[in-house]
Amino acid sequence: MIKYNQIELMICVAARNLEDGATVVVGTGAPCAAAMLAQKTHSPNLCILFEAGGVAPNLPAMPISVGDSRTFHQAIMASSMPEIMETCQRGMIDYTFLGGAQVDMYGNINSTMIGPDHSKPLVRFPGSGGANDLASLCWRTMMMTIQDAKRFTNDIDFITSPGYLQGGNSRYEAGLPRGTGPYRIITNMAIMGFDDTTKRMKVLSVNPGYTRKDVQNNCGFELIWADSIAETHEPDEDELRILRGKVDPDRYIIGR
Amino acid sequence: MIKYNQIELMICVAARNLEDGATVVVGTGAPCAAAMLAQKTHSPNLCILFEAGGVAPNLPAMPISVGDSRTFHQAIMASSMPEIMETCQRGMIDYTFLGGAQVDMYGNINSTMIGPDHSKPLVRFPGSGGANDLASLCWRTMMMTIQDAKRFTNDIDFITSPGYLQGGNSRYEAGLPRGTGPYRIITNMAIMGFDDTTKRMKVLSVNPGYTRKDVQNNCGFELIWADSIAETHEPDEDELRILRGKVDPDRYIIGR
Amino acid sequence: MTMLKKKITNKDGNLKSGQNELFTNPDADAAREFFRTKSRALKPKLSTVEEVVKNYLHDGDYIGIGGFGAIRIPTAILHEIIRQKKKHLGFAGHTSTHDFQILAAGECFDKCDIAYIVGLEARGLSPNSRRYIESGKVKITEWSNATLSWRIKAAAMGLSFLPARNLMGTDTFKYSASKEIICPFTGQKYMAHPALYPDFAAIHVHECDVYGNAHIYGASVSDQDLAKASRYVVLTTEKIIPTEKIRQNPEATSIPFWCVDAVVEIPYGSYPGNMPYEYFSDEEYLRKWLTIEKDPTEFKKFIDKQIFGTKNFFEYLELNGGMEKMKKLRAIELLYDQK
Amino acid sequence: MTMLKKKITNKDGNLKSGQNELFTNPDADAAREFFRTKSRALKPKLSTVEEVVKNYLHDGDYIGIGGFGAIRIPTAILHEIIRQKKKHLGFAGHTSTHDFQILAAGECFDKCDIAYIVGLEARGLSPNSRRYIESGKVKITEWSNATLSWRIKAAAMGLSFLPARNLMGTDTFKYSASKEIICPFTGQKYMAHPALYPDFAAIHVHECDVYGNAHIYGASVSDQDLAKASRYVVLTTEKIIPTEKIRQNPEATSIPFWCVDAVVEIPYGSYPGNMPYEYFSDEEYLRKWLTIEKDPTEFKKFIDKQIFGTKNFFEYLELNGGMEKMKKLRAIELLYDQK
Repeated sequence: MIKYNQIELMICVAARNLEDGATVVVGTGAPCAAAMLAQKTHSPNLCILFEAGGVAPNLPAMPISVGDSRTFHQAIMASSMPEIMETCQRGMIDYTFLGGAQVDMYGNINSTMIGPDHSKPLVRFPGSGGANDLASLCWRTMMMTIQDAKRFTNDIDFITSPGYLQGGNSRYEAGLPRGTGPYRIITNMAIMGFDDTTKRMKVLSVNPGYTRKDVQNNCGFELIWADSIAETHEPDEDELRILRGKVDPDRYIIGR
Repeated sequence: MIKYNQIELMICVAARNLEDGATVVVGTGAPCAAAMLAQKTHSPNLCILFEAGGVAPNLPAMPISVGDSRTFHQAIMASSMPEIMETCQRGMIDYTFLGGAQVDMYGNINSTMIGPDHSKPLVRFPGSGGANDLASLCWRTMMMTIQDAKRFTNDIDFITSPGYLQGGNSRYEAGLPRGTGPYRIITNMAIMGFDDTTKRMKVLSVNPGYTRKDVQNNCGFELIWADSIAETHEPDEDELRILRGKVDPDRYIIGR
Repeated sequence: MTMLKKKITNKDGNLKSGQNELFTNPDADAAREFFRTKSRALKPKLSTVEEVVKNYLHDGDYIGIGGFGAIRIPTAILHEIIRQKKKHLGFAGHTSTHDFQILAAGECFDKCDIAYIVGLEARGLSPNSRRYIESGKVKITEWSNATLSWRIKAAAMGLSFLPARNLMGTDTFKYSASKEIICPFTGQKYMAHPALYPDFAAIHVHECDVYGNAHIYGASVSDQDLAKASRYVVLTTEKIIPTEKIRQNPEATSIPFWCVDAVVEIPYGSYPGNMPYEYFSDEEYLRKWLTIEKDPTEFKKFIDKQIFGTKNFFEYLELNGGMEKMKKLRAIELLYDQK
Repeated sequence: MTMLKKKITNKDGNLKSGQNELFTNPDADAAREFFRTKSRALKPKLSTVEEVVKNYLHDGDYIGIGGFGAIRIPTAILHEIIRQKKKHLGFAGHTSTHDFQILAAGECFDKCDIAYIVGLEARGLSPNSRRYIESGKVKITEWSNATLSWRIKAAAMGLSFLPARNLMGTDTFKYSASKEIICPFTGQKYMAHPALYPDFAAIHVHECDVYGNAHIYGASVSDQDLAKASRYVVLTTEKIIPTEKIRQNPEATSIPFWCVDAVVEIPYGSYPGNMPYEYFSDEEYLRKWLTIEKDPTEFKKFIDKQIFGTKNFFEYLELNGGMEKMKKLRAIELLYDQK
């Protein structure tokens, strides 16, 4: 059996969701690695965009900022933030990845603050950045995160970026573009999607080494389950070879 | 006494209204000649813009279109139509010149059609082009035109571009930016401004060779008159020399 | 800076609407549904004018044309549209001059959003275009250049409208399809201009790669927005360049590949229009059109010879002076004396 | 395309507003009154950081900073703002990272529009910036990157608001100052984002002439709009170029002269930030800030030495490795091995 760590697994799973010819806005770190891995395996024509303006660069190294030189190195375009965000708003961007301190059962994400009083936060995080925009405007939002019951909670202190809001049709009633929303939550323990009707988070597969019980115990709300739960497909040798050798040879991300 | 024709007079008068360091959006023909003359006399830093995107070109020849190569020859910027129009909307453009088939006592201009039925015009003209926009958004609108009672009429068939609308405060009540509006109507017979309160067209000076009676007889509505009416200052030798020798040596405009 | 404290009253009852027809659907979600499945693949898109007009343009569609009337226009596509006898098109008349003349000659459109039509700027008015519009055969809605620019920009931004401060108080507004709205922050009246998502756009560019990544030099008019706003986009280009040239200078990309469905290489493709830095407009030829248009019979013969009688754009160029003429127009553009 | 027939009901009663403070006046007519008298003259504008911060920035003003946090930032101006002890500023926190760190170190602002603050992206969070925000001394209003971009764009367009389809349904909206509106064409809900007209903006560019005509290479973020939206604009530039270079390539002008009030030539002016195509960010130095910030006393000493202890930007560069360091950062940027 091949050895891999949990971040490597999450990156490989994320990469598989990015089909050839799709567009994806990524941040730094694991999402960027996932998109690069997809390009170097099954999706050579995956178009990677960065919110500060970079479009389809030949990435020479892992970017340290979503606006640094790497994000438009030999790129198709070095444009602007409005250009990227309006491309999302027009419906041309298929995927994005977000992170956050908390996520609830409808895929709503908090990256703003912890505490009961917004004007005097107990813990202040950076805020939305482009997250609210990408979650609102791209077709499918994905999240890669370590799973624990504090992070996966319905007692979310602040909804920074919209998931399915209060579930059901509430996202579209709020005015957000039809057909958009959270698509996959990829954790160290499982892969989740969302129920078509209720929009509740739904486990699709459980990662090797974890049980259904682990997944539920490390989640602060009740998960629902797909009719048939497969075991998540492990990273294969090719994926790991390319991820380790070509995507992140310095182990900046997979070494964390 | 210096000899000059009426178009030369109008161009010289228009040029004098363009002070150094101002910005002006011009079309082809006489307005462009007036702006070039101003640059080559008292306003070397007059910034000339064209609605298709050209900014501050070194004009090598008279443009034939407001978007042709001449309009951005060695220019500061070759931008876009939204860029120019938004610069107007932001309040950065001091002057513009418009033409038209009809103008009324409040400086409203028709360049769209003649006839009672919009869907089946007796005579169809090009329409607004950028005229409505420039008249709405630049601080001061000027018009250079041959004067006759058919053109200067309150029976205007179509208001393409706003003057002071129904006079008084009606322009601003309609929502147009505060402080904008028609500034000078320069004809072969006279120079008109507008009354501060009623916003009616008001004669400021009468051109050499014409009388007050000529001016009123060649206007379809009642003009009002400034307290003291001077004779319009004639083109001086320098102006004519530069206009004929450097601005329009081929007499494309002044030879009409 | 002090914060705005004044309470806004929204006087909706008094808000006016332009009374004419809106020819296209401004709904952003409807456009998004299309863009969701539009291909974003970086694949070669070389085609021919025959194919692109056949495959991407259908009777009844709404079209936008790049450039500025007789500057940087996709002449070969315009000719092919009348050759293929496309009918009942809607047309964005956004400083349309020679492009308007061609499509009016074919009576290809019967709905027209007007900003500037039937004229050729300083060159005078087009008799045939005027006859066509004055005939009443064409449904018209009035706008202005900025309004059409902003309607296209609204679509490029993925919106259903943009606010602006023009048109107010005029008949241009009355015969438009814009609507007054109130700014929720200041209480000021604004115009809401409906987004314009064309079905088809043709744009002539200086150079692009086989994927459709394009460079435009000189004034871009509204073409960057038009490329984004339109469902299908066809580029004609003076020349094809290697993708490396795009990637060497990524800040200069005017149109990215994902907007573009097809690319056709057509040297001198803007003729008889001006191509900035390359060749000036053929003023003699444009004057000939305006003169011949006065006589409908002669004009029909002229169009038959110029457009229906030429099988492609190379033959059309040959008919009108070929390389020798092009060399003259380059000399005028580049301001040198022809030897 | 079929025309939209459905009748729209404007349900104003149900429209929500963000509850936090709007720190600037979005009124377009108020901005126009300023721009009416702003100089458009093409005159030389060379100045110094001391002068520009003294002349154009006043306590209580609202400021915007160009670039992207630690990329193409006007570091010398940021240092001078805290050197001159400017206070009670409002600040547009639009992916502000190292710029935020500097201004937070001086406690220069007490009102902040937040899109992204207190973090340095992949580098981690800034302890001192967090202490400052968590102290409650700063009034905050929440937005997002696109929202701040569009608020600046609304101002650049001369409007008081722009519609958009983000923020809806979230707490980011609740603690913003945006307002829901209804599209008059489709009946869809939109966000109206209030225009942001800063009093002062500082932008670092690759090159500009003495009049302020500027070239920016690489991603422009929101700087073209910021230059238009702001009342006073100061450029720092890697180098001054002759105007001829601007006029040779007029399609490349990123910022035109009439937006600009002053120009200061500062080679390596984005240090310790990245300057695309010129030098990479000094990651070691940025890590040092983040580490030292953990201890407020040590951090105060560090700032005293780095900013108050250096009389200008040359001394600051010298203190941190001078030309030898710059050469190393160039090698990283240009992806070659340092000899």
